[in-house]
Amino acid sequence: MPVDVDAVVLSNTRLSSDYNVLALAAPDVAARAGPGQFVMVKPGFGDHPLLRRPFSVFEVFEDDAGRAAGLSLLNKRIGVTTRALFGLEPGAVVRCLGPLGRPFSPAAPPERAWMVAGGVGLAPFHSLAVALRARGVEATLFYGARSAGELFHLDAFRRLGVRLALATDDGSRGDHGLVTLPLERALRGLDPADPVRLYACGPTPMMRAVTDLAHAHGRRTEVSLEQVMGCGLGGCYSCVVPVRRDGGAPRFVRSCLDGPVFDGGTVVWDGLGGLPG
Amino acid sequence: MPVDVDAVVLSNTRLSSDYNVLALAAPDVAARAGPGQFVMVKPGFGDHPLLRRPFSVFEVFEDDAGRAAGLSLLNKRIGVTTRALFGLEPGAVVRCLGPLGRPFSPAAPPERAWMVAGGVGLAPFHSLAVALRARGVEATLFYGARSAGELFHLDAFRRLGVRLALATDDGSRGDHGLVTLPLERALRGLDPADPVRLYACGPTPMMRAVTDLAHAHGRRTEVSLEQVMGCGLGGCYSCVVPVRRDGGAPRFVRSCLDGPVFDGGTVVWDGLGGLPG
Amino acid sequence: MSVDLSVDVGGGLRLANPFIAASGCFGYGVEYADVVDLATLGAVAVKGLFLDEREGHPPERIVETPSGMLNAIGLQGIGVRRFVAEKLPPLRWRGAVVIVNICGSTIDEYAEVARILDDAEGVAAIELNISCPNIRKGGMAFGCSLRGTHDVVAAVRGVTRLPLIPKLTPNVTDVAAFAAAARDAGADAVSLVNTFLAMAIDVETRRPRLSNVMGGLSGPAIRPIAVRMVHECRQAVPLPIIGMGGVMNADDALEFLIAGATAVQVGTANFVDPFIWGKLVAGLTGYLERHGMAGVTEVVGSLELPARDAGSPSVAS
Amino acid sequence: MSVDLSVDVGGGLRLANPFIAASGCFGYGVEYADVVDLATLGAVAVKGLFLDEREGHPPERIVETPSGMLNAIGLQGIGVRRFVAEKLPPLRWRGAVVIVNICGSTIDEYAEVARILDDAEGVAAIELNISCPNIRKGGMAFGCSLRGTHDVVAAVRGVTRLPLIPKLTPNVTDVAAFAAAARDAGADAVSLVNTFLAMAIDVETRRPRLSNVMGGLSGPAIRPIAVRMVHECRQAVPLPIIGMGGVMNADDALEFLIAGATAVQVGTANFVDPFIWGKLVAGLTGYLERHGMAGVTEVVGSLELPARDAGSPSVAS
Ligand SMILES: Cc1cc2nc3c(=O)[nH]c(=O)nc-3n(C[C@H](O)[C@H](O)[C@H](O)COP(=O)(O)OP(=O)(O)OC[C@H]3O[C@@H](n4cnc5c(N)ncnc54)[C@H](O)[C@@H]3O)c2cc1C
Ligand SMILES: Cc1cc2nc3c(=O)[nH]c(=O)nc-3n(C[C@H](O)[C@H](O)[C@H](O)COP(=O)(O)OP(=O)(O)OC[C@H]3O[C@@H](n4cnc5c(N)ncnc54)[C@H](O)[C@@H]3O)c2cc1C
Ligand SMILES: Cc1cc2nc3c(=O)[nH]c(=O)nc-3n(C[C@H](O)[C@H](O)[C@H](O)COP(=O)(O)O)c2cc1C
Ligand SMILES: Cc1cc2nc3c(=O)[nH]c(=O)nc-3n(C[C@H](O)[C@H](O)[C@H](O)COP(=O)(O)O)c2cc1C
Ligand code: FES
Ligand code: FES
Repeated sequence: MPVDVDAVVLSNTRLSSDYNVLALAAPDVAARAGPGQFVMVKPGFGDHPLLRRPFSVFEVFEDDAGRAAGLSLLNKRIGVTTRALFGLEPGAVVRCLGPLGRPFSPAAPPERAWMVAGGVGLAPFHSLAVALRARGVEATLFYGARSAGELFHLDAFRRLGVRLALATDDGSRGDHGLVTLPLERALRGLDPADPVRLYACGPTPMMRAVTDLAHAHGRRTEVSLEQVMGCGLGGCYSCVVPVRRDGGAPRFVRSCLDGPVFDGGTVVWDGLGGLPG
Repeated sequence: MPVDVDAVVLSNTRLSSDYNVLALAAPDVAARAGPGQFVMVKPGFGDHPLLRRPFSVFEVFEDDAGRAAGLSLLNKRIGVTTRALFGLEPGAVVRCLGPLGRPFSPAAPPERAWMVAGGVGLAPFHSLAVALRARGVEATLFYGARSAGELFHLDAFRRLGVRLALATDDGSRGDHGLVTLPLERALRGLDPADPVRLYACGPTPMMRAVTDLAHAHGRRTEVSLEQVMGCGLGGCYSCVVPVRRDGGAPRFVRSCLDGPVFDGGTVVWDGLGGLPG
Repeated sequence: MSVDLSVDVGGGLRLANPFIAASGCFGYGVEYADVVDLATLGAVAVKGLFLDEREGHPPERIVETPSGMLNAIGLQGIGVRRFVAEKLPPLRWRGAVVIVNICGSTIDEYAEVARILDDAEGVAAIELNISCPNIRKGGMAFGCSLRGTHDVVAAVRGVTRLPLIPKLTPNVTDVAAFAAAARDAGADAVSLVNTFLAMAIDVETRRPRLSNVMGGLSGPAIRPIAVRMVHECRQAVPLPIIGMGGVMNADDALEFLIAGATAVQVGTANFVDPFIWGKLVAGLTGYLERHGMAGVTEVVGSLELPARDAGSPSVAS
Repeated sequence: MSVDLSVDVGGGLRLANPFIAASGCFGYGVEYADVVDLATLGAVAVKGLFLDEREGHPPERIVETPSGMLNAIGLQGIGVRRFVAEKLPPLRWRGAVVIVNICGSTIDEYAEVARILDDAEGVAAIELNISCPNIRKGGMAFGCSLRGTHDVVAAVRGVTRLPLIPKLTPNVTDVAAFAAAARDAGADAVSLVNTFLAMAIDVETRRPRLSNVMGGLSGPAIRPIAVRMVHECRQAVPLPIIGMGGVMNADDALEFLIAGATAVQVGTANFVDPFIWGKLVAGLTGYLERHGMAGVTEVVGSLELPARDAGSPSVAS
């Protein structure tokens, strides 16, 4: 059951010229949030921009008493809302509705978990890493970005006992190229009997490539899709993803309700719709 | 020739819960501004609100070298723009186009000048008082407000050698009632041969009453009208005032070009259009 | 609270308050049951239903525009039979007043859908969607022709005694004529406006932003046009009006009520704030109390028009 | 700069760039001579002119709405004769390309005004305002009837060889049909859109915010509808189009150009930023350079439409 809070900005940490982490005082949302769930966000109260925008719950942080005190967003500047979120100062108010959507289904031992992130697709994995850790699942993060300067929060993941496999477009850190490079190497080296579950979030072509790659090695991938969303609650049917289940015809399902996490094998990738920019 | 500057807010002095003085770094506008002229203002660069709004140039202030360094606005909170201007912090940018409109025609000795202000109608009189002082004209400010707490900048006017005659709706200072009370008293006590010129700015009914009162005592009044303005440059014809000149039929003239200062005797007051609120 | 918020929107349909969730902006209602007590809404207009299931258009289905949004969903839906079987029961036991928005590619389909709903339990009224800009056959095709409007309304009127509310498109020259045609054909009320046919282009790719190329514009941007259309219908046709278009708060809703709408639908604003319903009721109640009005009916159509000779300055008194 | 911004809007009218000051938003042009070099605009469309002087409507004449504004000026103006005598000369020696927007209460008045302009020096084209929502006789009355549109255009065509540009109203069901009617009657181009008939109500006083009750909606709010209408005309009628409606910057203008407009008018945005003209030219130039285009004509009508079977998810590839 989602709640809507006027969350005060506790801190805004700029990580680069495009990325920032926004900490919000939203205990009621944070307390309910599962790994990979999202919130519908609107900076301030005006009608500009008109609609809320979806954002993954990045970190959930607790007060001294160990109660959920708030959550953070990993924000990448691409348009009007993300620009506004990048510029907010502590004390500003962000309307925050959530938690929403289907969370990841965390692996359980002896299963291992491989998280594959591209760019801002890192966002849903911090909460997943926390959940995996709680279950004692051995986790690896395959993480690709444009350059070394855009590989964020590596220590935080290390602290959670997550192994890191990095790649950058410019080769300034890790593999020189796409994150699928280290992933493919790892898949090759994997014993077919070894139970590994994959999770992917990032640009659509990347999630598609990961799904196919994993499939080729007989593995399933949970992908967290980023469709444009008008409401986040199932009201508008804007966020649909064409999904083919048990060989039937593709059906449009609402990613705010049935997703954003999907079994990559069921997604009809060509029907996702191309987002410009 | 008006200029448009992205003026940085130097200070925002809140005078009450509704009034503030906003100091703007706009030397090019300030240097050109005449008494009673106005600027078209827009907080920030978004489309919300869409249109600029007209504001009198309140004070013009100078740098140590005595050059015009900027201007201030006396702002009263009544809607979206004035609310935004009330909330701005130093460093914010206000788009400021001006100076615009026909200024007051300042009296010249031996004439004396009586300025009649109601509420935010004080705004155009600071620059007029400065001009009068420069010409050695003896000036009086008749100033009415809701209560003593809303009588602003009295010392500034005193420092300019302006005599004060005050009135408040609640009687907390000066006459108990409208500013026309002290004005009428003064007019009665006036020797018909004594050359006095009146200037009025405030709510429409008040300017009308001042004009009529002065007329009854054989005096002319220059009024500064506050019509809604879409452009401030004569482009939209939104700001018209019905004016009757030398007995002809009333004609709609643009107050951004022919005004905002008019000979009160020529204004067809009934045709001004009632602004709600 | 002392004021009476209830309204009678015609055909014997009485609502506890004038606020109705607009079709297509509230799913089938059940999606919002966690967020709002459905029984506290005046009514819920569910997403447009055809006889059969529809997949609708591929993404992108929406794009934001200045103070508005375009949508080209394409009326994805489960079809009227599954709706009756799966959605009506939970809506009923939650106490929702259900207005079913129906579509068709042919007059027969409209009639068939209506017949099925007429037999169903728990349908408060039928809203006839003859104004959807996002489908190739039916929809706006009927809504843009007086003859088409009359024929569809008459056909559906023939098969149901449920309150019948044709939903008019604003994409016409004279909306009041369509309200009149709807009334002559037996409508109990009209609702307006549906969305304005519009489009947005990505200048970098030089492609339409919507997969369907065109979509419907909704939100605050259209409110002044929608209010004008409600005013025109009110002046021309003695028929209850359900107004909508860009209502974001109680004051916006009041514009429609004052212009002559008996009830108001809220669509886009529900996306921005799904908790808006209580705020609308509180805002309207406060207004009525402040203005010393006993009920909503006092404000409906209370617009004060100026003397018509206010045209020239010489007499502008 | 290497790119060619000039456009040919029909009837032999060639503009140095596609940006035109929209009628009624730029006075008679001379008001802006201090602010902008009038010769740097593609053209200046002056405020609508009748045969005689008009006082227009009393205040309030405008009100801001979400991302837009309503206006009901009522075509206050000095009449065509005073315009020719007092305004044309200064416009000419300032090098402005002058498009005169003309109005009439009768077809004869339109023709008479056109005749006077045809005899005058320094008129580049006539824009036929058959779409003003703010006058009781004439204006939109002609623009909302195909017959009326045809007759006015034909009558004016008969009395002048000046480029003739009927300005279409968006308050119709099928704007492309009106573009076709205008073309058949001898128009050299069409301009669209004029404003949308709309209204706003002050809920505290329950009175209209405009003295004229209704007014025309302009500004960014209407852009998606206007772009759609330009697209429709482009698809239906082989005639140069001058597009407008809510252009606030070069990207907005590009939406119209890509949709098929040869030139773009800018109205409301000029109120917000009278210095917009240089920014529009710079923005368009930068875009063309970035996209490796030699001139504006390359981008006009360059919209890429999706394959029309993109309708179902199964083939959404
Ligand atoms: C479930 C979910 C979780 C998300 N989590 C995050 C997150 O944690 N951090 C984050 O920075 N972003 C996240 N996103 C993406 C985020 O919602 C978009 O970046 C945001 O909506 C853009 O809004 P805007 O107003 O800044 O851009 P707009 O001004 O609305 O659009 C600017 C440009 O970006 C394009 N665009 C709009 N939406 C998207 C999108 N979803 N993906 C790619 N391009 C888009 C538009 O087509 C347009 O061209 C998530 C999206 C979803 C669906
Ligand atoms: C030449 C001139 C000089 C002015 N000088 C000043 C000044 O120095 N300080 C100052 O505070 N104000 C001044 N005003 C008035 C000021 O322009 C308005 O208060 C302002 O436009 C309101 O904008 P808003 O966005 O806050 O209100 P909006 O949100 O636009 O409107 C809110 C409400 O106020 C009403 N309203 C709009 N304009 C006016 C107006 N001009 N007068 C009364 N009610 C109005 C509207 O009808 C609406 O009901 C001046 C006006 C003019 C024409
Ligand atoms: C995403 C979306 C889907 C819609 N679907 C329907 C529909 O199925 N049937 C219908 O009659 N109207 C539909 N509409 C129109 C709305 O019911 C309403 O008429 C319009 O949005 C104007 O109201 P608003 O500005 O409050 O949204 C839809 C609107 C939106 C935004
Ligand atoms: C204040 C105002 C006055 C207008 N007067 C006229 C006019 O006299 N003749 C005309 O054809 N259009 C007139 N228009 C319409 C504009 O020319 C233009 O078609 C419309 O505003 C849409 O463009 P925009 O959104 O860029 O303003 C007027 C518009 C405004 C805002
Ligand atoms: S975002 Fe509205 S239905 Fe998914
Ligand atoms: S404000 Fe536009 S003409 Fe005066």
